Amino acid sequence: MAGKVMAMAEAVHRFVPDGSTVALGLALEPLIPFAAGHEMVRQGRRELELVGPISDALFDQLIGAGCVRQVTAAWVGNVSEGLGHCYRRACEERIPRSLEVRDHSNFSISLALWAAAWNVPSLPTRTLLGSDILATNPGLVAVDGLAQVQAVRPDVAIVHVQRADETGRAHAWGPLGITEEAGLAAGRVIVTCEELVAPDVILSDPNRILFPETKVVAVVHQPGGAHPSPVQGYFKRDHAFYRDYAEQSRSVDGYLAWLERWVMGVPDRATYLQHLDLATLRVSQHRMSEPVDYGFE
Amino acid sequence: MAGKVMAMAEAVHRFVPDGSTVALGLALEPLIPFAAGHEMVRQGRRELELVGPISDALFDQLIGAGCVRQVTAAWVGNVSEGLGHCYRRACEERIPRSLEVRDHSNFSISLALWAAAWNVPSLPTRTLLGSDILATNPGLVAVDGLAQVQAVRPDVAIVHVQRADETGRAHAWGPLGITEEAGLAAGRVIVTCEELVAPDVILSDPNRILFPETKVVAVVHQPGGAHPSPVQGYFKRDHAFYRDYAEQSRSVDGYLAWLERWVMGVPDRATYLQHLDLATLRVSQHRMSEPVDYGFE
Amino acid sequence: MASSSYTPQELMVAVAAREIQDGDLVFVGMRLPILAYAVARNAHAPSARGLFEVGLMRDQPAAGFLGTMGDPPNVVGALWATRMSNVMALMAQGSVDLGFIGGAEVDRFGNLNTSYVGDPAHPNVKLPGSGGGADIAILSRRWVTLLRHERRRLVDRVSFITSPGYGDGTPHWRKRNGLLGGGPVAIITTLCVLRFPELGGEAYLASVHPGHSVDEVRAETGWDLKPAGDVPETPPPTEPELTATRRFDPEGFWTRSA
Amino acid sequence: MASSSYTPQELMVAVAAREIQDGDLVFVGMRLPILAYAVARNAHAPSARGLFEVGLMRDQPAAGFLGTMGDPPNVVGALWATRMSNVMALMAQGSVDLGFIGGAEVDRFGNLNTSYVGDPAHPNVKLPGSGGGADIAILSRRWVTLLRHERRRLVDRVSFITSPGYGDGTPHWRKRNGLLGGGPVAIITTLCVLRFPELGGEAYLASVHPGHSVDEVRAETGWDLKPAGDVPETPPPTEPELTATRRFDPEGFWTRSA
Repeated sequence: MAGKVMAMAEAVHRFVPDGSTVALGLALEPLIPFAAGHEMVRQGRRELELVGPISDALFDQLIGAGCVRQVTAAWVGNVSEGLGHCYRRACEERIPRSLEVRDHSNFSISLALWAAAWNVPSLPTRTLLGSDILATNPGLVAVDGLAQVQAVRPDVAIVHVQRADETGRAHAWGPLGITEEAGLAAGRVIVTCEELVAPDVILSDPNRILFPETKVVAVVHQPGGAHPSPVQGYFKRDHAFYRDYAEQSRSVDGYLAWLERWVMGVPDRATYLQHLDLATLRVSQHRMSEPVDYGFE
Repeated sequence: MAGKVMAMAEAVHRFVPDGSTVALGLALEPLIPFAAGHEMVRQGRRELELVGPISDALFDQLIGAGCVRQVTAAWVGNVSEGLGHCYRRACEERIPRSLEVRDHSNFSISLALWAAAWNVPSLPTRTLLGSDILATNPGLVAVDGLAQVQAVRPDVAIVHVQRADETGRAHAWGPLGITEEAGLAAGRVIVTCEELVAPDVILSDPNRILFPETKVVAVVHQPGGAHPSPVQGYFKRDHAFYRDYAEQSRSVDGYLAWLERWVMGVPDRATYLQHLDLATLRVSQHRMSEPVDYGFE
Repeated sequence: MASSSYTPQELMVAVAAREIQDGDLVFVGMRLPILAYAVARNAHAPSARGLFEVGLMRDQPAAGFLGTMGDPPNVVGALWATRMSNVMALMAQGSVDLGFIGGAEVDRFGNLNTSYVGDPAHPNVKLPGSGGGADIAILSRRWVTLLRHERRRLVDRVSFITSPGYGDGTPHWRKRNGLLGGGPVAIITTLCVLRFPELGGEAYLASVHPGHSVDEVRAETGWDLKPAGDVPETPPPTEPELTATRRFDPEGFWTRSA
Repeated sequence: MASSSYTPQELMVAVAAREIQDGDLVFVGMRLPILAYAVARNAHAPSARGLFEVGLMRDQPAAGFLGTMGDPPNVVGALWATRMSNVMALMAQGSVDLGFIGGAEVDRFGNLNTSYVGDPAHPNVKLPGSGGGADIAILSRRWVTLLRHERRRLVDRVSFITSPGYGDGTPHWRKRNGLLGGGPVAIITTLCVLRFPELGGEAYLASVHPGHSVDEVRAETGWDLKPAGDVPETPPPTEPELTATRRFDPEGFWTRSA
């Protein structure tokens, strides 16, 4: 088996070509793979189709950088601050380019991914009835008193997790949102992780493994790769960083200055982290789970 | 909140009335709630509708005891031994009574429960196409090149788990089969457990909690309650016991003698366990999972 | 017990908390409703549970400040950490008693728009979208929205229904269109509380917050808002309500910003 | 390297193991195929992975005897312990290269009956049912069945298709009926190996096990079984194959019973 462990630049270069449909931010507010997103910006990725439930600032950043052709999501903005200014500019003024939006609700984007995971054209649901989302998204149809949600099949899902091994078997904990169905629906999965651990650690608890390793094509050891989003047991959410981004991104110039400082002007995530006060962001009080016994003899 | 912790006899008496649709054996071969099933027999439960994926001998025992009107399942027998003799007699000779069978595949019974969990009339799938299961089960319909699997909504799901707390928050590990969708689909859940533990133990790992506690109506502390099926970390599978049951149940008289010895002739599971060589069945070599850190500050 | 000094957001939190009944399963959402759940749980609704679409169930407020529902303090002590689709399953089964939805624009029939102002193909304003809003509006048994009271936000009819209330206001619109839940029961604004008739339909003015008048409210509302007889004053937050609010938002992140 | 002393089941395990190609994702199922996976993994298919509908993926055989796929030794070292529906998702996506299905009755077109002998409403024999058999037959890329060779088990046409092979044997029957996977490639019996033409259709006699003859096989088969030219002898199990089989079934639970 060819090695899956690689640098972020290589993972994005090899597995996120222009035009890819990319699922990101699948656990909602936590575990957002910002480092992977920033690498896409640095590599000048174009014509991406982004898929996610809500996006807490990362979609906004990618849209502002001109990487994105289409968004399929339930919500795009900045969760603690409100509007996504780049998203607004793209939709309202086509700055830096026009954007196609496929609106979903949180439930329906989950079902769209379950449809792809189970390889059926669509799944029915009672949500969306009476909503204009159903009337305007061509991937949603009302039939016989139910909404039919067409499958959404990402080319690649990118997930940030607490720990993984070299084959891509990943442990994540805390709320998982639509992570599991996105990974199963995607053609391939890129795992970025706080800790790259020995297989024994992961295999000691197979119930916590997110995806089959056969889906995972790249494993990137990227501590802090989810900042400013939180990572249970590792990092708090950096509320001030989100606020700062919201304020600066109100104008195009402000956004570009922000992008230069935090993305284009840094070669990688390790350098980015040097600009932060990591000590205040790190979780220092541990709360360990009670182990379980997998014994068999 | 009224207390949920109770004896098996009370749980079955209160929450499994005659005519109930009962989901059992949801993790397939492990964690089968035999103790709960035997209590149903002792209480003379009648007109039950059983729901499960495969059933490793428990459905056969309940059918032989005359408790069952209908079976909705993918497979009924004795996994390591083959045929279910009581099941055969009921279907072929109406002994002790006639039985209605709704055939499924493993995938389709899972989908039938997901349909109920999501409260939709049916879910589509690519399985069952070309199978006579699709032609003979009225809960399955071919539409537009897909099979539509109608929702199956158990009144009660009974699960055996390794540990639970007094509110019914349960940790189970090892393969889970269709446990999760059955619990969500069911009107209520009875949890039987090897260990009744403090809430702190369960809440130390909320990702491992199977169901919302709001579904759980009874918690029965029943060590050994899954014998002869295996319980990861606690009990091996008792292959010889399955073989013995298969042999004895070939005849009605043999089955009734078996039932008298292991079910009708014992008042409860504790007494049943006294007749076993528990020392050889118990898991003695522990293999603990690596803890994870839920810290936040 | 009423306090003389509180912000409009603190009053909204208290009013929202009072919508939570003891024993309710509450789809909490974000921002002020997170505080409302904490206040209710510490006061009149000790057995209310909170459900969060990120994939969490709780029976008590988190031990730390929450900037979002997915923040790590919300996971510690959770009764269930799971997938979103499982949380949505409970709501699709009709198990969620009350939901909260943040609104950008609401109309006289309780329909919310959080998607587009103007033509969706060429919007004047692109709002963030539904999130779980449409799901809550359609599937929860009853729901409440909170928003800043401005004439441009309380409109006669929204141009885009993200989260349906009572649709076009005709009788049984929700039932005719197959919507599972009962619909909105209150709109809590910075000036007042609007409510709906038992069977749904058009919102009426139910109470006005201290320091504001019926005339002011009507002037700031984009339709001919009907008062329900003599409009009472909204009871201000009690000291326990304020204490709880400030315990869970110690920096005033949600309740003391502009 | 062939051993002179082995049981029919040990030969079937060896033949089944040879169906597994290196790198395959194998839907393993129960009984002899569990041993076949172990043998293949230890011989020519070191990177074959096993998938179990109970909710497991593995890349090596379990360290202890398995009476069922859900036995605790199968969980230790598993690469994924999950829900059945997730395992089925992989198969529905076409990711399963090879599946094994245990058969009670098979017909000339490879259709399996594990449900009813006689009228389903009043069966002469009620068999256990599909389990995952129908799912494997329909969704895996190719599949193999194993059964005891008896005239009543290898029939012209099964009366009930639990797990479809090539249906009525007409060209493209599977495609016309929307079946995702490619269909059966071999029937391994206690007497011989049957195979199918490249595009499916009617099974032919591909090899006869040592000690048996074409005539015997044809006499024990319920249709006019065609041999493929000169029928070779099935290569007997090699010593490594037998050693591996006996390591994973030390008591002969699966391979030395009647």
